[in-house]
Amino acid sequence: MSTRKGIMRFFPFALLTLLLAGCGEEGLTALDPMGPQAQWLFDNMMLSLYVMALVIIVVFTLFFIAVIKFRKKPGDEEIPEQVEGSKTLELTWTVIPILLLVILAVPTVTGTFMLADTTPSGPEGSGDSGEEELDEDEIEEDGVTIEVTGHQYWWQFDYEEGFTAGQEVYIPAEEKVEFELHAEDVIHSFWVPALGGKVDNVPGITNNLWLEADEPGVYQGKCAELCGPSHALMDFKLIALDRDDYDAWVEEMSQDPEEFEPAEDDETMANQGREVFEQEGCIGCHAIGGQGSEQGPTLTNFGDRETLAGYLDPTDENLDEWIRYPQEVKQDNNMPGFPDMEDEDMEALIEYLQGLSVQD
Amino acid sequence: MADSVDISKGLPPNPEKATLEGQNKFLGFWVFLGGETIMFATFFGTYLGLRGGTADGPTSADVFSLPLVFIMTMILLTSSLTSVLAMFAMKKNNFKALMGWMWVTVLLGAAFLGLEIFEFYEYSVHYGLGYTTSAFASSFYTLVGLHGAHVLFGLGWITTLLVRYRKSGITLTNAPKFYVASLYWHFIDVVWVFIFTVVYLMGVGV
Amino acid sequence: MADTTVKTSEKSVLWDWLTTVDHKKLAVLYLLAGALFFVKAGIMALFMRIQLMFPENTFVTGQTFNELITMHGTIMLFLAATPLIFAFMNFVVPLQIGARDVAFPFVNALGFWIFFFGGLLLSLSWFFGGGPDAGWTNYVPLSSREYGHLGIDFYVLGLQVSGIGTLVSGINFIVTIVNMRAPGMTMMRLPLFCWTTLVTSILIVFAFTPLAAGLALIMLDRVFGGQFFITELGGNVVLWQHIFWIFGHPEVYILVLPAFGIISEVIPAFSRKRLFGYTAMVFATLVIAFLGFMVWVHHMFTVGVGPIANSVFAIATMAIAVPTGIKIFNWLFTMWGGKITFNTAMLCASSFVPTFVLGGVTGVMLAMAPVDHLYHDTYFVVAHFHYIIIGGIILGLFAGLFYWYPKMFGHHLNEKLGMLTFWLMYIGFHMTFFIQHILGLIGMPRRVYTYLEGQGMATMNMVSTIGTFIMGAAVIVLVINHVYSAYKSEKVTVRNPWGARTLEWSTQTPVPEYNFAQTPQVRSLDPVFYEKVHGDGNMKPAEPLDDIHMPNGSIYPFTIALGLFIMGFGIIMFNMDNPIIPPLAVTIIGGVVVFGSMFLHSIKEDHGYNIPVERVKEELDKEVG
Amino acid sequence: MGENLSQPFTDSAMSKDEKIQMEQEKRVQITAFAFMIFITILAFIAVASEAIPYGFAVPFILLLAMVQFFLQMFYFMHLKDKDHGWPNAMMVSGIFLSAPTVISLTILLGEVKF
Ligand code: HEA
Ligand code: HEA
Ligand code: HEC
Ligand code: CUA
Ligand SMILES: [Cu+2]
Repeated sequence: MSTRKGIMRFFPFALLTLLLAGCGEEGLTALDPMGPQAQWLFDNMMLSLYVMALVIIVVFTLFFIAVIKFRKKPGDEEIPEQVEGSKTLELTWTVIPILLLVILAVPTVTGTFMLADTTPSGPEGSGDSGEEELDEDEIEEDGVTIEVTGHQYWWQFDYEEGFTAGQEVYIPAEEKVEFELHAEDVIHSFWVPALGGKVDNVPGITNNLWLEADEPGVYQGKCAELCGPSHALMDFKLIALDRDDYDAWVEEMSQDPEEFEPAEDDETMANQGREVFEQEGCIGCHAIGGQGSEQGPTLTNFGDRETLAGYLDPTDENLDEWIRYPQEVKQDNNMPGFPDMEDEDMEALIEYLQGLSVQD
Repeated sequence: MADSVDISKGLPPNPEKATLEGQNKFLGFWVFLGGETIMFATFFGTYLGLRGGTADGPTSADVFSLPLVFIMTMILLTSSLTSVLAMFAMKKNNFKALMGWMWVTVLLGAAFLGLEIFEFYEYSVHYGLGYTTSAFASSFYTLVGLHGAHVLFGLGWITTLLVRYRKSGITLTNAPKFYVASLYWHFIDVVWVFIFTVVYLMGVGV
Repeated sequence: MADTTVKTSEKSVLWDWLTTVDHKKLAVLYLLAGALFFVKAGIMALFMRIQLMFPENTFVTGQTFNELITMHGTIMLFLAATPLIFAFMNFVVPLQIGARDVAFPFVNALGFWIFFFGGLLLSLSWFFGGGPDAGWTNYVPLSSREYGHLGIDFYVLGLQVSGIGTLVSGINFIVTIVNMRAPGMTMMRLPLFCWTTLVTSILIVFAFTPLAAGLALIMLDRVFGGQFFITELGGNVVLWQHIFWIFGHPEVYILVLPAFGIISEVIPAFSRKRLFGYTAMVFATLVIAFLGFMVWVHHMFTVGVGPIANSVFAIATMAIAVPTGIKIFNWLFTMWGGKITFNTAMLCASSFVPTFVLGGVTGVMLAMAPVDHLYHDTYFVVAHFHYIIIGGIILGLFAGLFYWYPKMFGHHLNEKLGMLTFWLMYIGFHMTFFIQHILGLIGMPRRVYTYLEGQGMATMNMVSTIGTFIMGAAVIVLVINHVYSAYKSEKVTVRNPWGARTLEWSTQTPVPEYNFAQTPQVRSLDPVFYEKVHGDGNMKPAEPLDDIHMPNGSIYPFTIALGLFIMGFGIIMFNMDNPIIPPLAVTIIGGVVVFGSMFLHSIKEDHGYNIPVERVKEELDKEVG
Repeated sequence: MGENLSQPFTDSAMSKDEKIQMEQEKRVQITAFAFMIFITILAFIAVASEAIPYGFAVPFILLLAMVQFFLQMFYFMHLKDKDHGWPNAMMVSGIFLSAPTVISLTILLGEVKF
């Protein structure tokens, strides 16, 4: 009995999962939620789907009976009874939908406020270890808040520790992390499908969003608001680390600028690359270790990037192509091309950029 | 079907609605005014939403001058009354009075418009509140200017009627036209009531 | 004063169509213009789908793709669906209420030409550096003077102009339905299509005016340096979104309510039953219209207006499911117990019901504000509205087309080809759009010109594109059908070929220019049916046979619209790099044409002409013979 | 029938009662006008005088504006008269829909979250 019930409960679920098996990529699809918010959204989507399935079944049943049963027989010219209406029936199909909607309205309201409360949780472990009770302030201090700024086709992430990251945002896993959303030029929308909903980055106003990843991993993010010709390519990565790894990463990223310069050894390619970087004016737009302008994404940890320009494999060839002809790779982006760069310089530059890493 | 009203005894008491054509004009115009309310509401909302956005430029309290606005208000309110009187004259088949009151309305309207232009000139030249100075400036000039454009259009409209029908007497064809024009004029006045309240009176205090 | 002689002088055909104020001819013009724009926007959709067929396809660039989606959405909604609906409203409404014409025939013509020239202005953008590219929603700052290019100006002024046309037509319909009804046609005897026309027109009056205001703001921003949307100078970009959706949400009901109306005519006609729950249907229409104005923030759940606002608007949105549900079940129960004939019109009308529900329920899913953070701006939304628009509006329009075609053109459309169109459309449409729900959920945002390999989206996009080709085939078959039927179909001479129930079927086919030789006396809902059962099968006249008074044609609607077009173009020229002619001059010329035409029209008192009773009699006799 | 549309009339078809009624109506209109002028002055005084705090003056003048609005609509524009059902319906809808428009444009711009 109970097993049958269980199967019945899971049947539509299983069917759907079966249907969607193979659909979508892990770390991207919202149908395979990887965090509490995504899970909540998924569950409530399923709830509404059940309600809708009910509505659809009723309507389709009535419809098919009607069109099959009440066809005109050939030669039958009799006029059917002219029914005006029916109070009972009409009341029925007014009241039942209202009840169904109430079922949906409750999570709608609670969920709205749940999403709006973006206070970061801080590491959960800290509650049990040693000190009995942490007061509110302290939790907040521990919690991570990251400022996200959308630019025409790239993402900037500013950490409270004072450093900046580009294109890839690192967060501690199993913690509610707060994002403060801004936009530099036009409206963008910050979305990590596997972890939760999207919220718009709107110029002139600040929005907040929280996300939490159940496990460390790489999650794909997308820009969800039309922002120009390369809107489709404005992807990013959200990388969740264990709290310890995260702290280490933060440490590395907050080092002094000098730490990011190649060793004082004139012979290395990287050192040559660094020179090219400064001479060609890259530094006028790109900062490394906080040094340089922020017109373009910071390249502090470029060597760790999963992607180049948000969506390409960060291979040497792609990087070469990108630096020479960025407009061909990503229409309308704001980086000028360097088509005439000497091959030698390019090689050094690439060597240097690929070596920019804060992870061992 | 068109003339359901008996016209043998003279001008019917409601000449503007004596023909189907008149009734259609009458209703059509009210429908149009219904739409205008929302359009003005949109501009009012825009102004209210942006009036704080002065961006280091002059604020409303810096520039608005109540005495001027008071005079403008009185002029426009009075012109509303004169157009009411014109309609009374029309119903009584008193063509001269109709023309006279309508001309007074036009004059008052022109005086109002003159003052408004003077006001805009003052603000932009003496206070440095240009159209592009700030979001507040843009939304202010747009809202009040749109109202001014309505006044201007009304003036042109009524003047055309007055000239076109200067000798015709009151007929079943032009009565609805005069009536509708006077409705329009009242509506302009109503909008101004909200402008002087929401824009000027609420603007000087902040 | 009035010109009482009959106009017998043969005017050239072209001049006749340019100056016509006859609602039936204007209906044909609307139909033609709407069909052309539909095919144009459909071909754009085809291009979009071809681009999305493979991952990282390079059929078009990102820029071109954005222009395609923007023009596709804009044209479909403003220049295809709206005029197609207006075509039926124009043709059917005066006939259904027993009137000789609309309340303002001149304004009716004006509405058409302004709409048409507005559409032309928008389409011109292709010749001046590309179409608008900020989506049909035209969000600032992407469309403001800093980030948007010249195409946006064409969008703004094209819509501004065509919007004026739509607005005046809306006013006209309201007055027509309120004032021009035949004796005995009370409001509660009004056919449902007229009710939905009335309510739609009211929505137009209240929705197109804020749009006009909003477009004016963008124009002032782009051409005259207004700071409404420049955040550094105190502007706010959310403002535009509010204004747009205050218009935009009612707009979708503007489109769907007349479709509801068509369905409410076709289903009773072919079920041979009166509409189930007429009164409830009327009130449901009113409630939908009213609620339609209270829900616009559901397009902005992720913009950040706050949790209370989101909750309130979410609940209001859900509430719309109730009156819509009432309609759905009333249609089902109209069929229930009837004697249904399945021809193309009925096939489209009946399958409208379940298909629309599929789109409606995803709408309610979207209305759950927190969960909408997941769906928003993904293909899930695209699937939602195409389900409603194609499964609803397009099917409704097809039903109306096949239903009223004999009355409009005097011959039937071919049924076999019609069925083929329907099935191709139906299959293609489900193939194209069902799968898009899933695409959205696995992380495909909308308005993306491409997607990457290895994200599991390739197959589904391919299926979707194949579906589009099938839909394209359906449209081609429909076009062939028109041509084929024009030559091969038998003439319809009977008044009521379907055995339908409303007044438009009580007059001659083809309809004479004065519609009714005698204004009918209406005694009930579904008057034609009523007279068949309770009377002698003919409508009782409300007046003796007499001379008929008709309005004269006029060229001024055309010239006023042309003037507006020139004016709009002049304003756009302000933003052009090297205009050959000074923009101000062009704008002023346009203004002179507009106001000059208006002036000329207003000083000429035109009381129309009379059709002598002999000719009316002659035409009546001809029908019998 | 078209002939008499452009014909002026020599006299009015108004009955005596109607004439008296109209004179009454005229008096009412003029009274309404006087009252409008009065409340307009009141509104200006409320704002101009230092004695009344801004926070109180604003709702007060908004109220006066509403009063004046209805006076204009009902008296000058005759909405109170019969056979104005449809105009009334249109205006009421217009005002009713204007309210959320103005309110949302004023406060729901994202700077403060509600
Ligand atoms: C004609 C067009 C049309 C129609 C009729 C509708 C009808 C509805 N729409 Fe849709 N919508 C669009 C066209 C339309 N929509 C478009 C074009 C967009 C995208 C705009 C853009 O961003 O470009 C959009 C977007 C859109 C959104 C925003 C999504 C987003 O961007 O995040 C939402 C959210 O709430 C929504 C909701 C609804 C709802 C609740 C209805 C309801 O009216 C549906 C009601 C119907 C039913 C529910 C079915 C019948 C009812 C029953 C059988 C009774 C029982 C049912 C229940 C109890 C559930 N729509
Ligand atoms: C009335 C409204 C309407 C209609 C009918 C359609 C019809 C179609 N739409 Fe449209 N669509 C919108 C309104 C509409 N759409 C809107 C508002 C948007 C949002 C825009 C935005 O984001 O800003 C949108 C967006 C939109 C997208 C999303 C784009 C994106 O976000 O990236 C897609 C993608 O698949 C799409 C596809 C289609 C398809 C395949 C059809 C098909 O049904 C089309 C079928 C027609 C044809 C295939 C043409 C057939 C003709 C021929 C083959 C030529 C024959 C010619 C002769 C014989 C002379 N539409
Ligand atoms: C005018 C400013 C500017 C200059 C100069 C510039 N860049 Fe960029 N760069 C950008 C911008 C903006 C982007 C982001 C483009 C995008 O993705 O939309 C970018 C992106 C990049 C990226 C990809 C970053 C990532 O994380 O994916 C690399 C690598 C890069 N630039 C290297 C260089 C090099 C090397 C030079 C000099 C030879 C250079 N840039 C010069 C503005 C500039
Ligand atoms: Cu940024 Cu789309
Ligand atoms: Cu909507």
